[in-house]
Amino acid sequence: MKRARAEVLNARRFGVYHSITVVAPEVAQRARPGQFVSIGMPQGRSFIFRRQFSIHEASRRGGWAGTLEFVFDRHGPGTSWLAGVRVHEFLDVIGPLGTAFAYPAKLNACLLVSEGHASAPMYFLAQELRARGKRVDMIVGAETHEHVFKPIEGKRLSQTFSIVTADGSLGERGSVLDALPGMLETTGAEVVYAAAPRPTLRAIAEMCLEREIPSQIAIEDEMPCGTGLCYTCAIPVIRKDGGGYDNLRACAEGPVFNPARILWDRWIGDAPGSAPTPPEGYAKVRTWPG
Amino acid sequence: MKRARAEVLNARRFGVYHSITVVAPEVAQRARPGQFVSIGMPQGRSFIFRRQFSIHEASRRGGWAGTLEFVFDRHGPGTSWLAGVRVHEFLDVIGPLGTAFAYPAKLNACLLVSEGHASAPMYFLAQELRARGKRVDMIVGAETHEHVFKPIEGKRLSQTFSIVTADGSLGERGSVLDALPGMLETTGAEVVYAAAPRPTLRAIAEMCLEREIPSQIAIEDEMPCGTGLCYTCAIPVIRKDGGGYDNLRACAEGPVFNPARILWDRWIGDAPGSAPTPPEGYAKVRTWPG
Amino acid sequence: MTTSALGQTIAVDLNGLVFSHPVLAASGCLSTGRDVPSVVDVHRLAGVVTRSITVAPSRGSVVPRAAETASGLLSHVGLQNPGVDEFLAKDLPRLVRAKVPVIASIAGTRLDEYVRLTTALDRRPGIVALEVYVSTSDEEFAGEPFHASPERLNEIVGAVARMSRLPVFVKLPPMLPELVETARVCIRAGASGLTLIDAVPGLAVDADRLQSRLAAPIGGLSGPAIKPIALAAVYQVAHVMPRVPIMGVGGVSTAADAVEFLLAGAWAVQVGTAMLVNPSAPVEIAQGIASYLKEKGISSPADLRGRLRVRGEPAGDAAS
Amino acid sequence: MTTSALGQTIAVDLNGLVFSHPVLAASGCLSTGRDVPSVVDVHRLAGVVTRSITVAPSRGSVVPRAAETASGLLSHVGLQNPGVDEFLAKDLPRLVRAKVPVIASIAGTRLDEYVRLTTALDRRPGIVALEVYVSTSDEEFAGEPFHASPERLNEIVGAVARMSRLPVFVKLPPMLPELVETARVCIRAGASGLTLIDAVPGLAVDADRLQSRLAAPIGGLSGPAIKPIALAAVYQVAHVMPRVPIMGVGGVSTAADAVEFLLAGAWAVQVGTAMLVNPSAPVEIAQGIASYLKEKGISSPADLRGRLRVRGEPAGDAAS
Ligand SMILES: Cc1cc2nc3c(=O)[nH]c(=O)nc-3n(C[C@H](O)[C@H](O)[C@H](O)COP(=O)(O)OP(=O)(O)OC[C@H]3O[C@@H](n4cnc5c(N)ncnc54)[C@H](O)[C@@H]3O)c2cc1C
Ligand SMILES: Cc1cc2nc3c(=O)[nH]c(=O)nc-3n(C[C@H](O)[C@H](O)[C@H](O)COP(=O)(O)OP(=O)(O)OC[C@H]3O[C@@H](n4cnc5c(N)ncnc54)[C@H](O)[C@@H]3O)c2cc1C
Ligand SMILES: Cc1cc2nc3c(=O)[nH]c(=O)nc-3n(C[C@H](O)[C@H](O)[C@H](O)COP(=O)(O)O)c2cc1C
Ligand SMILES: Cc1cc2nc3c(=O)[nH]c(=O)nc-3n(C[C@H](O)[C@H](O)[C@H](O)COP(=O)(O)O)c2cc1C
Ligand code: FES
Ligand code: FES
Repeated sequence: MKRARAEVLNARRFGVYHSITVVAPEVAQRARPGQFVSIGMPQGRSFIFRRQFSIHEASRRGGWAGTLEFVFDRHGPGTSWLAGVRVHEFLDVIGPLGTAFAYPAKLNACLLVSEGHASAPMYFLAQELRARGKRVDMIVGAETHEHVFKPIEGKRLSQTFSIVTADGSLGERGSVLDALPGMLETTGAEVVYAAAPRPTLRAIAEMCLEREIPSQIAIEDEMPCGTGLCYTCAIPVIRKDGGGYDNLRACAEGPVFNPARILWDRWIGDAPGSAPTPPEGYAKVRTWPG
Repeated sequence: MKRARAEVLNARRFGVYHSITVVAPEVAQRARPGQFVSIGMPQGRSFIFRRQFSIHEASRRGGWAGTLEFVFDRHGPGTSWLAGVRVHEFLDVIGPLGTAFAYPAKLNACLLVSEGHASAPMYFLAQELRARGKRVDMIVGAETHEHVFKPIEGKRLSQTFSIVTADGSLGERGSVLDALPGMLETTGAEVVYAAAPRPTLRAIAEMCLEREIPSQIAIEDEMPCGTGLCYTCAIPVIRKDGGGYDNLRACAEGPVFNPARILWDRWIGDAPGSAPTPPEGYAKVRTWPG
Repeated sequence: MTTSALGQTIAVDLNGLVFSHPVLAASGCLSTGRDVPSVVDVHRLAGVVTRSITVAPSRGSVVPRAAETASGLLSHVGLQNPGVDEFLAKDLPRLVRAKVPVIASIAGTRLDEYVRLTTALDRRPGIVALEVYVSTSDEEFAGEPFHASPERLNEIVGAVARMSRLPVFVKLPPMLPELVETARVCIRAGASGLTLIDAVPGLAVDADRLQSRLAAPIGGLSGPAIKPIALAAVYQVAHVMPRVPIMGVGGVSTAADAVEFLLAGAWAVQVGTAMLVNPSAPVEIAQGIASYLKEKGISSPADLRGRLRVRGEPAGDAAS
Repeated sequence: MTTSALGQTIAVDLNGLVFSHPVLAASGCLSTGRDVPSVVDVHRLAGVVTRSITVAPSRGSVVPRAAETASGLLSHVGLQNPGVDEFLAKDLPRLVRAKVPVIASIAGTRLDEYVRLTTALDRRPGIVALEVYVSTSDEEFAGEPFHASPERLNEIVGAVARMSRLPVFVKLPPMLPELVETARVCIRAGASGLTLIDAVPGLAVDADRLQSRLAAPIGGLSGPAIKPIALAAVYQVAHVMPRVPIMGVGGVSTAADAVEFLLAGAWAVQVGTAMLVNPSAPVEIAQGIASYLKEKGISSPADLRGRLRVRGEPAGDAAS
């Protein structure tokens, strides 16, 4: 974890997304997919929390060496401010933060499922998996075609690239949950990686648990500090020995978790009661990385 | 008093000052020298008060009709934000606010004394006095030559234009208080208008009182609302009948006051005890406008 | 304000005290009725709470009276007001002419002053309720604020309530930890409702000049900074006294803020500091509440009350 | 931290408890010593106040535990901590290795828990003082927080002070109107000093989802929003007890903020929320204090105490 006053090298848009590339060699060198950076907000604002963004790309080689890119859409004041940041300005960056996705040692076929801006880390992950000779398939979901995250790059990186939009304006109409069962089948996925809003994550995790496919999820819960100081980003995670659970920090012990170990019912959902209780399968899932 | 969502027509710099011209016909039409506008700050900031600025110019005729200009230097967050406002953006403007300088009915020779950004209304006043056939002389004080407010325009508008800087980098070295006695003499001033920080205003007022020259001062006390709602900008002003005093709102009953009616000792100074007690002359001064 | 244009009635009924919509001007931010600037659409407010009125005219406190703090305003005006007689002669008629319901805020330093104020104001046309300000220091009781002593509070509120035919609201600071108990004292003494909260005591310091920024030097903190504090106060009291009308005040700047208060248990809201920043805030907020209700398919502001869902379970699960 | 580079010693002496400079990490914002991120220069802090430690390990509260408010952070962690035994075994050694003075914050729900915590922590090398957290609810006394009852406070603080050879600070919320009286109770019971203030109770509501933003649902408000409230608390207590060391806490983000607290009467400051935003805030603040003192020609932080000039005269001059 390093802190840098990082110069903005590039600030551009694609679709509804904004992308910022900063010069932060010490952060970029260490970055792995699933990890994130924490960006300090400017002074004089009424919003004070740092904002966290998944690392979309970290260049360790070539002309862009020492840079890293993150991507976001406008949610509120923080991302609105960031959307106005220009080349040559400086950002207060801390990173890389949190845990990274683990690469499978023996298993091969990897299915990457993501929704909206949560897709940002998946392209970095796809690259790294491919570099390790794995098969990569992707499902990317979004509200509309404008929210589909980098479809061209996705196609380039994956064996099959499935797009699902809520309004059917690109790819299939529906949610990633509709596409997942079929894709699990057709791609012969042995490992699933997911990044999406919490209810979707839970459903994905359960589909995988039912099928006994190991999975990893990346969480985007609200994180005021991102550096592990405040303990407000707690996730109830079952202990390795199975004896009870601990409230782990999503920013430090996560954001990547094995969903089989998350105590979903204690981790408040956005519509409690609406999510199904975890299936019996829980206990059967082998330890990750398989 | 009108409120307008006013487009920025021009935003430029001269010296350390920033100038913004907005399109606000309803405000510009009514504006008189000494009055001010109140500018709303943007959302999402930790500074919430409206910021007040003297009207530097209000164009009622010609190509610029319906526009008004205000000028400021960077003090803190509000003016720093304003310094970044660009042409075609919109400002939340309320104005014209407060009382205006009164023009003398019979007296002729007007001396305008001001310091730093407080000089902003003086040029508007000079124009209006000249339009009424009055003699105008000016003293403009500043810390350094960079803080001298529009010297060329000042020269154009006045019979004699005296510049005083604290570091002697332009004009005489010293403060407007050093220049005032001489200028009162040489210009034969019959009326004095002053705008400056509070201690300077008090000293100017006392010099005028001693010499029985009527004067008017414009106050720039902190004003959270500027519209007369909050009553926090109180100034202790002796009643017309001489029986006691009232706490009047600098933004509504001011910012222009007859200093002879201000109860300076009740109105907290920045260095209490350091200012001299008001001279006996107080009672002798004729009612303004003389 | 006509909200029929929005196809939504947003009138509220505080146990008989009916307002055309739930957004009033808070005490102290619209003077006593004189000199209301034209940028405030007084007649479109649900009601105006006057700056607190005292028996004798008061010049208020020495300047500086205000300082800006992070998302807040620290102020001490010291109840500058023309006194009750001049208020009745000069200010009230203007508010009546503007056809806006008036809630007279009254402040005293002795029991007999509250009594005199109540008598003077109670039957005046245009005044629809009294709001009792109890943060003044009690001259008969060691100079502590009235709200500090349950006995004195009972005495003052009881006297006002008995003498008045109008609904009586008591305005309390977010006092800790006795807020609920203090609220109970007020209601038992005869108050019809509560106004929560008064500005929060605060100090601002100028490090550069080594001096306080207010002459007082302690003032009341208001504005967005205190919204969570006000919401907690409203929630805690509403929770135990769901049938007591509460006017929520503290940091309401937007319609969303107002809805937050209504969800927390307020029956109406008052807007203070936000009006200084945006003189049309109360009217915009009322319109925004109407839009919100429409969007959510909720039929009236009262239906928001008690509808706040608490996320998750009670806090602090013990380790096992 | 070596401040000799700045040619200014900024050590402070809290009646025998000496810190190399006046800026500590506040309780709860630097965990209990485990997992301190490398971006925090722990050894350059004047001291670390631990997250409040309980006898048994505690998982803390259900999420969501935090929400952003205007210039503030509303949080309810529910004292998640490893419990005193594991703290001593795993956390304390790390802090000792970092050579940072440790102030152990202790929290209980019964008298005997405070006693156990004091016994367990009192003679451990590295711990230089205890900070007694009294905002927990009193299981032996109707669940009210301990600070609500002078008797219980006297009992708890008295027991801790008697059993401890270390300086004992009591941390109070900005309770109104009894703050000064409560502070007196603590000092009479044997406390060496006070920490002012704990986070302010607050509520945040999500209007769109009609739900509280915290599961608790009431949390503690911290950050710049509460600075004026904390300053007022410090000022009021320091004014009547100038010889009692006070650690000021609440919204300190910059050196100017810290100086404001020292002027208001604090002997040292603690930094919480600001560290979450800027992990090197405490160190930068300490350096800024040194520069400030140098610029003003003031020889030590202690010389700022009591130096606050109140602008103008006392507030509220009556009309004549
Ligand atoms: C580890 C991590 C990685 C992230 N990566 C990315 C990324 O790559 N790209 C990206 O666009 N965003 C990402 N986010 C989310 C982003 O950090 C937040 O949305 C951030 O708060 C936006 O700031 P804001 O001021 O624009 O909106 P806020 O004011 O913070 O939020 C606006 C609205 O969105 C809601 N909200 C904010 N954050 C979340 C959340 N995490 N979950 C659900 N609701 C929320 C708020 O309650 C509010 O209603 C990530 C978050 C985390 C924790
Ligand atoms: C009627 C009126 C007319 C004004 N006209 C002009 C103008 O034409 N041009 C211009 O540049 N400014 C003018 N001002 C002053 C300007 O409104 C304030 O300086 C404003 O607060 C600046 O905002 P800020 O956020 O940049 O600084 P702030 O954060 O408000 O202030 C920065 C620092 O300056 C101090 N300060 C702020 N305002 C004052 C004040 N009025 N007197 C003394 N100290 C103060 C603050 O205490 C703080 O230390 C006028 C003020 C009034 C009331
Ligand atoms: C300038 C000013 C003057 C005030 N005067 C009074 C008053 O006379 N009586 C009173 O009960 N409250 C007074 N208040 C408190 C407000 O009515 C309100 O309780 C507080 O400001 C919180 O609301 P807000 O955040 O919307 O301003 C005053 C507040 C301000 C800002
Ligand atoms: C996330 C968080 C956790 C906290 N935990 C504790 C705690 O365990 N014990 C305690 O006494 N105070 C705790 N506090 C309160 C702080 O120590 C401090 O009193 C308060 O936050 C005000 O200071 P600040 O504005 O600098 O944050 C916590 C504050 C925060 C933000
Ligand atoms: S966000 Fe602060 S500990 Fe995770
Ligand atoms: S600034 Fe609010 S009344 Fe003058």
